[in-house]
Amino acid sequence: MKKIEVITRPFKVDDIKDALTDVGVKGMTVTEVKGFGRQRGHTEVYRGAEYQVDFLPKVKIEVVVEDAITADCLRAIQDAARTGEVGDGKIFVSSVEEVIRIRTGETGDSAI
Amino acid sequence: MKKIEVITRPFKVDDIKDALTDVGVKGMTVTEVKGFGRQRGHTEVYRGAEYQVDFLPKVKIEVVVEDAITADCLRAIQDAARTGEVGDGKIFVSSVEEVIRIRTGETGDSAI
Amino acid sequence: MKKIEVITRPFKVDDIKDALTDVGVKGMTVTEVKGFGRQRGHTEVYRGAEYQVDFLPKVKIEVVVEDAITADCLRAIQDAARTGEVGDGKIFVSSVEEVIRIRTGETGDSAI
Amino acid sequence: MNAADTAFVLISAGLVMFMMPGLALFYGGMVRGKNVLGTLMHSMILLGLVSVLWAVVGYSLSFGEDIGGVIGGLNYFGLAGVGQEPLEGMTIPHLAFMIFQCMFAVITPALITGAFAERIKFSGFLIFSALWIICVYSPMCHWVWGGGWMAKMGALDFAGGAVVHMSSGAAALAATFCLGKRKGYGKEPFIPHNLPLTILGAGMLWFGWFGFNAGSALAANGLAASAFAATHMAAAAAALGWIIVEWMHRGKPTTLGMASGAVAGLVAITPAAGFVGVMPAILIGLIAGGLCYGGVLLKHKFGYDDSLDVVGIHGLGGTWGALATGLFASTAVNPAGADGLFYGNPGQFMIQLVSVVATWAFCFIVSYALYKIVDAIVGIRVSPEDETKGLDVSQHSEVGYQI
Amino acid sequence: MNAADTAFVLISAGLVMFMMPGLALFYGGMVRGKNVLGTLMHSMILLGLVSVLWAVVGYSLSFGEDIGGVIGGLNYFGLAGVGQEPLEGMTIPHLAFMIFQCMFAVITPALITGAFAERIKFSGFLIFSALWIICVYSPMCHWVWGGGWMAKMGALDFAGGAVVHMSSGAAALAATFCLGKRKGYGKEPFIPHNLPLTILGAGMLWFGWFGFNAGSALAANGLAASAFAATHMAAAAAALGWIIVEWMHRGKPTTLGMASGAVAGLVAITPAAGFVGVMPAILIGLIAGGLCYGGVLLKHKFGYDDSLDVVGIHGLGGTWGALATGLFASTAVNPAGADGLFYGNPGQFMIQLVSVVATWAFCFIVSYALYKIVDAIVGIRVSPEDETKGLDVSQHSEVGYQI
Amino acid sequence: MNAADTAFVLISAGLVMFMMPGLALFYGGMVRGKNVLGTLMHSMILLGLVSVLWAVVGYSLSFGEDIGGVIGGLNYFGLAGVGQEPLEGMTIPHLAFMIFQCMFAVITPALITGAFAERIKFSGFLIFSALWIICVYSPMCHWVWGGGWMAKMGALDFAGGAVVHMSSGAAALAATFCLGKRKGYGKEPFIPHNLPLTILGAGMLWFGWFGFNAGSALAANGLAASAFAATHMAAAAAALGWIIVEWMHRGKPTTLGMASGAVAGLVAITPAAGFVGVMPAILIGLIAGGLCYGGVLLKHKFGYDDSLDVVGIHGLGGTWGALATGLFASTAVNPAGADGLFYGNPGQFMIQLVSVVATWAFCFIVSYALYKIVDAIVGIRVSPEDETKGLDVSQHSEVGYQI
Ligand SMILES: Nc1ncnc2c1ncn2[C@@H]1O[C@H](COP(=O)(O)OP(=O)(O)O)[C@@H](O)[C@H]1O
Ligand SMILES: Nc1ncnc2c1ncn2[C@@H]1O[C@H](COP(=O)(O)OP(=O)(O)O)[C@@H](O)[C@H]1O
Ligand SMILES: Nc1ncnc2c1ncn2[C@@H]1O[C@H](COP(=O)(O)OP(=O)(O)O)[C@@H](O)[C@H]1O
Repeated sequence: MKKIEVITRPFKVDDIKDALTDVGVKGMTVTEVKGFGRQRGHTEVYRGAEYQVDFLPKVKIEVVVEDAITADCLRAIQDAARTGEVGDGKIFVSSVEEVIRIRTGETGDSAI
Repeated sequence: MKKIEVITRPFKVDDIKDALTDVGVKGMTVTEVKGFGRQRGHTEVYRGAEYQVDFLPKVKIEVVVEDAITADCLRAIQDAARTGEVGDGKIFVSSVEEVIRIRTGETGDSAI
Repeated sequence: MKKIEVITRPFKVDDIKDALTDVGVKGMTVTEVKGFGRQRGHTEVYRGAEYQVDFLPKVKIEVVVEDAITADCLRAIQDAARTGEVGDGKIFVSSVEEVIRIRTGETGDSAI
Repeated sequence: MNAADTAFVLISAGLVMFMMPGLALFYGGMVRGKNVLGTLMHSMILLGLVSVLWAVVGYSLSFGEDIGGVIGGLNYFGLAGVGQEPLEGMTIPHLAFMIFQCMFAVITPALITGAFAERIKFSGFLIFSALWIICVYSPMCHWVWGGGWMAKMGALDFAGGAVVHMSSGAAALAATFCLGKRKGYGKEPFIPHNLPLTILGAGMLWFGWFGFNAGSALAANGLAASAFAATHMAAAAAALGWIIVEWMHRGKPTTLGMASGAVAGLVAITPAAGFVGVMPAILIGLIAGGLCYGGVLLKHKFGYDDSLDVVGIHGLGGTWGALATGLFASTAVNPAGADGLFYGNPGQFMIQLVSVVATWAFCFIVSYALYKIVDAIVGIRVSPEDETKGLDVSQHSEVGYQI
Repeated sequence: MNAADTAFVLISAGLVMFMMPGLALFYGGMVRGKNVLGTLMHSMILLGLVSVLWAVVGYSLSFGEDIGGVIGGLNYFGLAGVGQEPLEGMTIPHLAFMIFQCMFAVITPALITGAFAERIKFSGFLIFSALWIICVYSPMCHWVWGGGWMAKMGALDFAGGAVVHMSSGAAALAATFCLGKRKGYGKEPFIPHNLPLTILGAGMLWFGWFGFNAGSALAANGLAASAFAATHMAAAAAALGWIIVEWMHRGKPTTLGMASGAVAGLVAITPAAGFVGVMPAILIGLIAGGLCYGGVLLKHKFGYDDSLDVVGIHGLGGTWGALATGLFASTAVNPAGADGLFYGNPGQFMIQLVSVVATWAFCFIVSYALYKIVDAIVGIRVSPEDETKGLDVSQHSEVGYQI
Repeated sequence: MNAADTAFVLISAGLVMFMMPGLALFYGGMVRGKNVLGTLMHSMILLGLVSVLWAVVGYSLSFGEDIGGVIGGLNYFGLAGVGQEPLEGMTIPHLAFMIFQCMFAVITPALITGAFAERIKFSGFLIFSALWIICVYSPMCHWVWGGGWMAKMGALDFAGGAVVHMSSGAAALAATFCLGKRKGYGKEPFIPHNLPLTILGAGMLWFGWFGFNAGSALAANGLAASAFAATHMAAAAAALGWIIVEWMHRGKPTTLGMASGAVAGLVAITPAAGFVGVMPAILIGLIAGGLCYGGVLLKHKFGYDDSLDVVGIHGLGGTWGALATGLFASTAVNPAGADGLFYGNPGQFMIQLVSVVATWAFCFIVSYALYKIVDAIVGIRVSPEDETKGLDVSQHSEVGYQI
């Protein structure tokens, strides 16, 4: 099983959720994060004092999937998340050794 | 060393912390996340406009443990987190190559 | 490629960002988390009722880097994050199988 | 008719109305985030429900022609005959008096909502509140201010120690029995989710309370000034009183303690404000702060779940205030009042005692019955699943924050 | 000169000023978090801009010597001759009247800001507001209260149904045409980010509205008391009216609905407050609550993006209130007013109708032109990139929360 | 005795009290989230501490029988003889005057708290504040309003430019010397954690300031109306003044700038409100906005850590206001005042200058000594570890938000 982590723009969450659902994904987990990268941040000013803010609001979507549909998922995510502008973000894929569904104790692919 | 990620109901955090402490875990990290899965969401209505909300508040508990106690931890977590209702969540186990304690520079099992 | 996860004190984020930038890192992702560990928590009291709070505010910095600069990064992070007091936190290193830049579709080292 | 008195009472009515969003925030900040809107709603919707009810029938039941010392008649039904002219013996338009009193009727059931916060069903809450205004508040109000038996007996209650605070405290206690504890009570932490809101709410209450107490003089005169000063000083002293006691007991003074103490002091001075001098007011407040700190600890001792401490603060504070009136009242302050025990008149203290016991007994029993009736009709408590989701989502399809 | 009236009007002016932070929060809580400061700023900076403009020229255009029933002269330019002495026929210092009216001028363009929230350019907004005060508000104010043609025609508008609410509603509708929809409208959810702020804002508005409506009696008399009571009861009934309708339509009563309803009721009673009795006020409010609930649904039907429902609430509510004044007005309440249709005078209803049509037409057309002019000069809408970032960062270099 | 004046002053006292939660939020929103409760507490607990102190001894030291022009006697100790009857020459109950003045005593030390925010020890803070009321505020108040030497010299200070704002500004400057910089100052960003709270706080301050300044007329007359209008217009102009200057300096107008400017304007008009006309008030405000923007930049230049800019806004704004009074005062506005430089009386400007220098010198020196004394007794600054944890957890065992 693979864990896919997507770091991207907050307003893309629903599109990605729909795209993943279409390829058969049944669950995912989303975290609000702050990202630093090539995309430029902004300046804030409080009573004349300037602060450069390099971290921008992003979301991280984590989804664990069977090996078989990993490629489909990656494609679906890219299509849904791409705007073509700097800041679209990254996808990281890594391997997961075991998955357990707490409610039933099922493990492996059937637990996803 | 293994990384165990638990995604479950927010009010279970303390129980899981206690269960893990009992099997010898000394530290863990918790993140507030939003989860999409089989558990039904809810509807929100603002001035007559309805919104379907599929993401529910969940927590992610991350804990890195020595290989030796991984099985104990998994059992402890399941016992503490299970309610038997849809939405209890998942446990993901993956492998960690290195751990470093920043304060001392220790690495490996002794750093955990 | 490696994923480095640093869990440490919130006010160290900027120092770590600068240190990583110096060794050539171009992006990273930060999450606010709550940590339980050896560092003592505090007591809260509301209308005479005491609550022991064991979770402290921490940040998690995630950065995916080429294998070549992993060691440099680890050193940079430790130097920047160390205060020598309990609670400095941990670094976890694990392996990442694939990285994709959403905007361009690039993969592997060049996507980072 | 006196224009200055009219201006003063109208502005005072506005100030008391402003206590409702104040109370909403005071309570709303103390619950968990998933119940914040439900809790705000409890106070705010009563501005709607009780006001209309008051215009239709509540005012008449309270201030209509006395029927046997027990209840007012229906002669003011639908505000018939309540116009721009003053009532006999008053210097302000009848409508001004009506609307000032309306605000008191609104806030009283809102105080109760702290007791059953985080678990009451919205429909049941509405029905309960409507019935309570008719069956508990209107009689109490009539007894004390509408020429009923307590007034005739000579009980002193300047701005509502019995009518407002003891009555809501007793209803709160009944609620904890009828609704039971919140899910997870004693196991999970129940920690205020947004204390700045609570502090702001306390500040708004303090501000509005000047209208409540000084406005109850119904004239812009020396007595109003005296009640105003007494109110302020009692609140100030009680804020200190509470944090001193908790500093000794738990090692630190808390912000929530300061705010709770201030409210406790305002509660305690309410019946006394127009009868006591400023120095006794400071003493009343100081004691109220310490006493109510103890009061909120009672629930841990006896094991009832009074979510936001209505019994400990309004019940106990109101009782202390009513008795303190019997101790410190002085005709030097208000010739229309009476002297208390410390001014040579132990009889007044006994009268106050009788009014305390009668108020608690009456309000507790009737409130208890009303909860049971409402529970039988529509149910008074949300389902466990809805309680877990929170009132905001389950009762109102909304969430408080998207930050 | 009358000291009581002076005290009453000055405090009322303060109360109306307090509606500005109230409105700021009411609106600010409803936008997305990235626009909260920009939205607060819209209301608050008008306290600065419009007040100064009012002192320099607005007051004179509104209340200066009548020029053909259309506009006031420049005799009060720079407040020349506006002093501590009362105007003829008044009992309060001229300065007190000026500052009371100033607050009305401030709040009216602030109401509009709900329509173009989350996408207007700050510089364009400032210029538009300044022009609007001169070209729309001042004439409207003169027509109705400054002795202009609407006053001469006999139109009744106690505290600003036409001057304040219809005018801002019409400008809001024009804004939706000129600025277009927000980016992502209809695709992304636009959900209030902090409803406790909105509820608090509604509470502050309700409180301040007593100054608005009762203060418009310009004296602390029976009429002020009557207007006060009518205001409160209409708000109360409308809060109920709204949640009843939405309970039936969507299955649950909402907190935002309660707050929206209360504001709708306050809007509707504004023109009527000093002309109708309390029971008609309850009816006006009840209907306003249901009607404006329907009003906000119109935007989905017709597809314009009125971000915070200024058209549905102020436009529609103000219109209903103006017409209701023509139905329920009674000289028994206010001999200086007139009888409405239900009191045997259908002519008054026709007069109200004329004033409604004229107000909508005039304010819509001129506002529309002003948006176009401002757009041509500095641009009225932020760039798409700035809109995505949010007004806080893009217009003000700040963010609301670091929690 | 005059009922209208009594109503006006009592409501004004309420408004000034309401400035305390306003100030609490204004400051509380600007600190980091871990210090929000500690900061709210600073303002709120002074309502408790200073009020009681005022009743016991402060009022007497300020307004008791003059002793050598320096301090009041103890004849009003414990409010002895302060009753419902007016003082000679006044039209309001003595108690009304006492409680109105009480609110001024409360807010003044609360203003200082902005300077040592985020690092003061709670116990030390309490002791310092108590001593400061006795050793600094009471004498200052006596000198200016209690018949002391400044009053005799003819210094004009309508509502507290010297007594309230310069005194707190000077104490703030002393604090930055005695307490030193916050940990991480200049390295970590110190960014406001909740600006909507700050904006709301500014709105509440503006509203309450009407009581502060207009209420200082102590009567509901033309002068009160004039002071009211001057206050409002100065605040409005200063909000504009600040954002214009920062727009030019930093490229964008900020919401915090608007709020800061409004407060700066309110500060500057405080001594002048009852002596100047409305147009000069606009000028005073406009300049105050720009000037105080510069004032807050001074700390970066000179390297002291005045956390929330008390020196830059209250110190500088109060000084400008006091001098401006010497420029723009006119006996046409207030025959009991004097003419200023621009009305042909340069002497008045010199008197104002003397009062400015004396106030700064006296308040700075004594405040400095008091910090040192308190530091020696219980310590004035929290430990570095406690500072890192934040005041909420370390001083009060609470946290602000659980959202
Ligand atoms: N090496 C990395 N490790 C972890 N997160 C990264 C890394 N590089 C980028 N990110 C995340 O991806 C986001 C987008 O990256 P950015 O460089 O701005 O744009 P793009 O991906 O379009 O080149 C960043 O804000 C950050 O959260
Ligand atoms: N494939 C997945 N990848 C990541 N997170 C998942 C996945 N499936 C479920 N989750 C997380 O687990 C939570 C619970 O899942 P759900 O399907 O609702 O219930 P259950 O685990 O009891 O079957 C979800 O809210 C989501 O946060
Ligand atoms: N085994 C672990 N797994 C995951 N996170 C951990 C683990 N141990 C510690 N942490 C995280 O590291 C933080 C610091 O750990 P702590 O034991 O307090 O101090 P130190 O790392 O200096 O020994 C904790 O708050 C927690 O967030």
